[in-house]
Amino acid sequence: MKRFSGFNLIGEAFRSHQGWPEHWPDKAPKASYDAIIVGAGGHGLGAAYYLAKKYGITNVAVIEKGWLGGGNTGRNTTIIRSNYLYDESAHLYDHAVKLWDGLSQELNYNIMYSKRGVLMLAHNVHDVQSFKRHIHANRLNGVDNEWLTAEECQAYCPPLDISPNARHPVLGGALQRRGGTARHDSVAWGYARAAAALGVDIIQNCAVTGIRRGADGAIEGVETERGFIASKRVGVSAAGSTSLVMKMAGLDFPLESYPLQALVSEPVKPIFPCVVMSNTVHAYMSQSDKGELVIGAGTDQYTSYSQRGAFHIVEHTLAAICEIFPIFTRMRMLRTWGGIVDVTPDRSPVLGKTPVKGLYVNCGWGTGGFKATPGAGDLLAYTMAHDEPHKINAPYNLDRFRNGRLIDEAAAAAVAH
Amino acid sequence: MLLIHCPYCEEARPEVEFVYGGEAHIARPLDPSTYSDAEWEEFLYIRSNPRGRHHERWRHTHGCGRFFNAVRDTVTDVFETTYKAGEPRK
Amino acid sequence: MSGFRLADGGRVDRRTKRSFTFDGKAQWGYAGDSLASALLAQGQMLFGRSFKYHRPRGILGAGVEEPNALVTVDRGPGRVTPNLRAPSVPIYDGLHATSQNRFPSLKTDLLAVNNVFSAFFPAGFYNKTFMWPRGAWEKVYEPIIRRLAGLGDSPKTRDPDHYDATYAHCETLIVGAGPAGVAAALDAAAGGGRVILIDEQEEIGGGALSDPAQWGWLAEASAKLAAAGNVTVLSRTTAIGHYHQNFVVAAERLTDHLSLAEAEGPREKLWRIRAGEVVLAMGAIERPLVFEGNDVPGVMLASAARTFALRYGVAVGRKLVVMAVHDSGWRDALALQEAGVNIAAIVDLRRDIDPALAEAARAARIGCYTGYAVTKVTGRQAVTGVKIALDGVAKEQSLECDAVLMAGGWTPTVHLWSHAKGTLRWDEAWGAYLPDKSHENLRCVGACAVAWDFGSGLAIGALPAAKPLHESKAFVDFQNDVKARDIGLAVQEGFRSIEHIKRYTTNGMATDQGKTSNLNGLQIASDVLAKPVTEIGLTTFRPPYTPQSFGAMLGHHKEALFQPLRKTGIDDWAERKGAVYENVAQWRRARYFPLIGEDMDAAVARECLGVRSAVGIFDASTLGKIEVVGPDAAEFLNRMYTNPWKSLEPGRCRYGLLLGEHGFIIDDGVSARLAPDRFHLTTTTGGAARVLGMMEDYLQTEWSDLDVWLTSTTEQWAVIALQGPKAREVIAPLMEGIDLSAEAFPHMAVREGHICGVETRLFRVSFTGELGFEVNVPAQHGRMVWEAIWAEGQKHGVVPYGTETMHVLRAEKGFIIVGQDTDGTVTPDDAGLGWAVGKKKPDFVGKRSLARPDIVATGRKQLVGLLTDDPQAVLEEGAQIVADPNQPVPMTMIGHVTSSYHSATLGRSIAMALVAGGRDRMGETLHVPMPGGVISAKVVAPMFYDAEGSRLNG
Amino acid sequence: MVEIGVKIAPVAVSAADLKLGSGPVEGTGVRLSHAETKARYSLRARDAAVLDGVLGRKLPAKIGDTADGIACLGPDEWYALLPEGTTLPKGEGLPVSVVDVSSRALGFVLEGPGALAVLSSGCPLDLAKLAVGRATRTVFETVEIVVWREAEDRWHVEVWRSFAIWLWHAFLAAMHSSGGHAAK
Repeated sequence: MKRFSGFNLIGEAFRSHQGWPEHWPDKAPKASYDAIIVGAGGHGLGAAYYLAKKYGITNVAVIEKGWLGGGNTGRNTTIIRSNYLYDESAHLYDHAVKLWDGLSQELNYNIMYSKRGVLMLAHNVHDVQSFKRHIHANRLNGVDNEWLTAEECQAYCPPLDISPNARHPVLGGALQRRGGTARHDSVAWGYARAAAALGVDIIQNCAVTGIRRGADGAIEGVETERGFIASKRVGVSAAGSTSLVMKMAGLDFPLESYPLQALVSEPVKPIFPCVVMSNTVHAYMSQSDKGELVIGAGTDQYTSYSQRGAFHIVEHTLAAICEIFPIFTRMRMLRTWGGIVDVTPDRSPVLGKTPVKGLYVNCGWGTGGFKATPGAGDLLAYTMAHDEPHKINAPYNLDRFRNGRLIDEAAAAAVAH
Repeated sequence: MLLIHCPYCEEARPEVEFVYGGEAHIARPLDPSTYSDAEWEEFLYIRSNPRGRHHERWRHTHGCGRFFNAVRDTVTDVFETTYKAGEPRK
Repeated sequence: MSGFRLADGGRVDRRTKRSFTFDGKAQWGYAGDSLASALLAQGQMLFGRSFKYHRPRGILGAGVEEPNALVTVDRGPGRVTPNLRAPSVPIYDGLHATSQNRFPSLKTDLLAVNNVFSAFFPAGFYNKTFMWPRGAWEKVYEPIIRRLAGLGDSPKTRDPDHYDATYAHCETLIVGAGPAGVAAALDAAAGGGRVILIDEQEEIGGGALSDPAQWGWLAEASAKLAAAGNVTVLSRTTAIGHYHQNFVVAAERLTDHLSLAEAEGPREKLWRIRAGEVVLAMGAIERPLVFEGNDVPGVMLASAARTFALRYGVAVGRKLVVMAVHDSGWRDALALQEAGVNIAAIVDLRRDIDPALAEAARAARIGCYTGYAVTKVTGRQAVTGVKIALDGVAKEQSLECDAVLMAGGWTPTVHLWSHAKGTLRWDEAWGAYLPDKSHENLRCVGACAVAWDFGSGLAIGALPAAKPLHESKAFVDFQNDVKARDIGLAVQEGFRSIEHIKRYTTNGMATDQGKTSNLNGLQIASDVLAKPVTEIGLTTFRPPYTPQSFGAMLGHHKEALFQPLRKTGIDDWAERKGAVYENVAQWRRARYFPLIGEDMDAAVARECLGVRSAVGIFDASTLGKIEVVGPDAAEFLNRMYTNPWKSLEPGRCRYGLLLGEHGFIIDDGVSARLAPDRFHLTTTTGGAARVLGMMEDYLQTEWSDLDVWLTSTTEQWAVIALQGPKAREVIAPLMEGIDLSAEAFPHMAVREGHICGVETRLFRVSFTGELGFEVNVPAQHGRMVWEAIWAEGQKHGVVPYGTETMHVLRAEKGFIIVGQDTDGTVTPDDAGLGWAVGKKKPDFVGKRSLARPDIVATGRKQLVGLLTDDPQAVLEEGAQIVADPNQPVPMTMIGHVTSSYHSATLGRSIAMALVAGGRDRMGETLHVPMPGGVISAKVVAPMFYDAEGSRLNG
Repeated sequence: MVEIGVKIAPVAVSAADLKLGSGPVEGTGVRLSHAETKARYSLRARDAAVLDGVLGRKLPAKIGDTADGIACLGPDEWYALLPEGTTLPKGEGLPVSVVDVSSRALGFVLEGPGALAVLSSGCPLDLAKLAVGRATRTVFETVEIVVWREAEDRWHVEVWRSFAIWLWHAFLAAMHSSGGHAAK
């Protein structure tokens, strides 16, 4: 792996950059591996990287039906934060945020983690109560999250309209300063390059067609479009396609896959310094380093794998954006796209072992998986290496749907009364 | 915006009149107390989530108000058919 | 000056001059000119600076494919629009346009230094650097990158314009009003169905506008369409995207072509069209050629030069060289020459040229260099000449010129076809993806269906050149400064699918979304990888076809109309009384009624004492209400709610607790049995629609055998709550037909009668612990009855109170508010409502879940009361509770405060909290660590006032 | 009557300040007014014949049909718009539901050749195909309405009381817009 640095960049400039090698070699699958990861998104590639780097398992294949980073990793609005309410969630997401910090250096790949702050707006008394509850819980958990008055919110994000005449006036906000964004493609590419350098095989355009289990029920390997690949450890990190892969192993999962749309505006000069989220008005937005306003919408109401959503979702999303930021009505929408998000009944992920020996899963991240990328990768790797979950992901088991110990952040945010 | 044929109104109507109701043909047990925790979990949470033909419920909330069933391809989002609640799985 | 207005020709109105400014300088053009044509006529060749390297750029195209000439149009305060394409901006008197992405001026741009160092900024450079020293990314590099980002400036003040939207329906929708689209519209019109024809340009005609020979036909056809009663023609209207089942969304620009004085009404209009059949007649876009210097201002598409000359009467130079690999370049050259534009030479990489074209060119005295390629363009801010070489590699020779036209073949516009999930097939001859199959009732006609004669040509990536790829400065994506060598670098670095190449190089990700760059990028990648194009893939087309304003998308949902704000009939009485409001669900509710000089605490304290000592009046109209009617009504409620309902006597009320099937509380409310087969249910304000939907679900799909029906009556009834020891005295004089005596009308009873002459359903209920009534009257009479009660109440010291006081009063009694003291993870037992669960009932919604292992486990959070050691300390709602305040972070939190108030009645603070194992901790002191210090509080039962309930029976 | 013509002002105040207009408003080719006060009932029955018996009249049988002020909205649901003061028997004990909802909704009337365009501005149904004399429940943007086509160019719109202010002003906005259509 040729080291990335400003020095090498200048050196290469004098030979027209002909010396840069491939980020990762295109590998044909070997007959067997010590571990296989199904799905080469940020989570899966991260898991492969940490298996090799932290847990000493380097004979690893990442198998991807399309091209790496082409699923939700390349389709999200890149928001990173960890100011979740429950201890389980706060520990999970903060584990990721700690890994985000320094990830560029660790991977020797600038993933452009930008701690510009995530501001969540409170629009009614109930929001205020709920946000304060988050802030207090975060403080006692060692997670940064602070209350801002409406005026402080506007000072932090000048385009914000805090007029009391708004349909949903801003009463204040919760700010996590360590929150922010990262460059989504770079995350996948950085993990892929670093994993490949440690000996991980990245096998693209190779769909998994079956999962082979032995007489004892344990995993023996995966059938693919390019033949059988043996491994006693298979981790599935396939987002919207997880149900399909799990069915191959004979498992029914508490998952549903929904379309989720996002969009960007044309690029403009810097105007929007942070990430703003409003659950009440249903809008969230940041401005990319290129200058595009990056806007997330809500899911469509029905399950689908079409990566295509309805237009009225876009209408509602932009109406919400312009309600909170009325200066943007003349901005223009440049590109919309859709992803497939896999959603569990409590909208928290499943990360750990499955009833099948040797089969591990990382799924159910819904609309919020990007922020967890390094943490999810690390914890899946830990679980696969030790055949038991790390204490951070132990609560994210499948049993909770049977015993009722749900981790329902959305329910905790509760409903208006 | 999908166009959905309501089997009660007998016409295709715009999606915004409807509310999606999740997977169809998951009947609530007559006596839930006889269900084990695992069976109850399956009733509550396990969904087929197929890539392709999906049996699902919709309610024509802002129309005739009725729940009905549909078969839709989750890859193309094209409806194969819709039918009244209570009719057998198609 | 390198361009000029031709002596005649074009569709501009030469009798009407329009004056405008560009970069502050006065300019003029004719009515009908675009900003691009008017400026070209004045000799302006330099229009913009590229995104990354700030290279000088001119006009590339004459339509929406334009990547370079982006301008900001300023129509006054709040009316600033960045990133508009100069060829698509019609001029009007008073237009102010400015160039972008340059400092201080277009000609002298200091950031053009980026271009000098462009060798250090190849594709993906940012991934490779800015990592050390570690803190510098945040403090130095990222701020600089961000400052350099973006094209134009965002608007900075509120947009005074408004926007319109509509749905439309037709049997046939035609997108694109070029010759093929117009013909399709005439056909469809004859069929008698409703026809909508939309086109993005200022007038219909498409390519025919650049061909005077077709103007006669076009005028006739336009007249026919205008005369047809069943055709709607929408020009200045862009089809944004195709969505499921022929739902096509389009945006019409209504006023941007007019001066501010002329503009009236909305700025844009969103058309949401459902069509039986969609006919795509979107034409084709010419491809640029990739060669050294192809981005120098003055290098443009041949079709663009043709449009400027024949549609606008403007030559793009005095002496033009055409670089063609396609017959259409020859045709355009001949048409231009005929229109008076001097074509010095046609250079064509092909050796075999259609003899008719070659002959015509010779006859027109145009120099022909067949087998040649342009290898370099000379000039920096304008073209001064080209170098050409046989096969691109032989010895170079120079040609003098001031503009270069590129004819690289045609790309059918299949965007909407592709949005509709229509499949595409690769066609070698066209060098493009063509429409193949669709599952929608959708077809292509004209050029986008390749049913158009552009002649034939080569489909190539980059022109052959002696220089190796990695040294060339041949551009593929002009706006994003992606060069052919960047695509080579991406491939070299292991990016092999076109999606990877696109994302690594940003090819096709500029505001033109790759309309001129995608296929050249694909061809170059194919060449570098030595793989067929089809193995590299095609990036997905996504809406919108061209960038569209947020305003158009939101239509009427702007400002006051963003979302409905629901108000009760009594709301404006409260407004006049100076109420402070809070939003609850879609409603606004009076929160408190401050007297002059009072803050919330003072007002709430006064209101609370008023209720406890005399009587308060409260607008409870927002409560959800459902009328449950039918022989099986009681059976149905018995299945829905946790507690038994069948035994409830008509005339009596009962508190109902509703769980989700997961066993957690989702709603509650007091309901009344009016008759054996009729119940009046109430729900929480926010839960009304959800509860009705849930009940309909069970009724229709699980228990469809029950004869019972649900009707929302939330808005039928205004609800006026009278609470306090004087409540009865206030309403008694107004009431007819109801015996209000305690014996005849006990607590938790309902009676029907009249008040102030209108029917009422009178509930004797209490959410305050005081004697209380809730007067339900038809909403249209709510205000009248309210005022009558208010007037009567004056004798008894009535106070109006709001939701905040309501919250305090109920907390003093330990009554929960669903959504505040419960949060979607709370069971009846957790909330201390075990008494409301019918132990003997075999089943109700959620019952089975209450037996799950974690639900029956010990240590669950339970609702308790908290009394702070310092009676004046009011805990913050949401504050977290610990057993040991001295532990390090992360602390073990055992609960949180759900409700907390200063109680004026008790003269101290009270709170409710969910605490792990709370009911076993009675008397224990717990701690609430706050930033300012730890507050200690004792666990008590959640009942702070009148525990025996004697006041209810007043 | 307030003559405003196409100069109906675009809505610019805050949602909290919007008030329900009282008098009719005229736009280009369209007039918006309040319908006269009505008695309203929601009628439900599995078997229409039972309800026919209770009410002593024949209910329209097909969804969308109307008869004598009663519209069939669903397979077991009818909506009655009757002269003010009309009371209907409740059918106690029978498998029917008769609920007085007179106060729940307000009625607006849009009339004139431009009325269809105003309704279509926010209603996604192909209302041109709704025959005269038919009625349906649907939405106007996010707000539920019942549309009743009383004549070729006369539309009665029912909307729940608290949404009426928004709808009134949304109609005004559409009337304003259609008046200012595409000046060439």
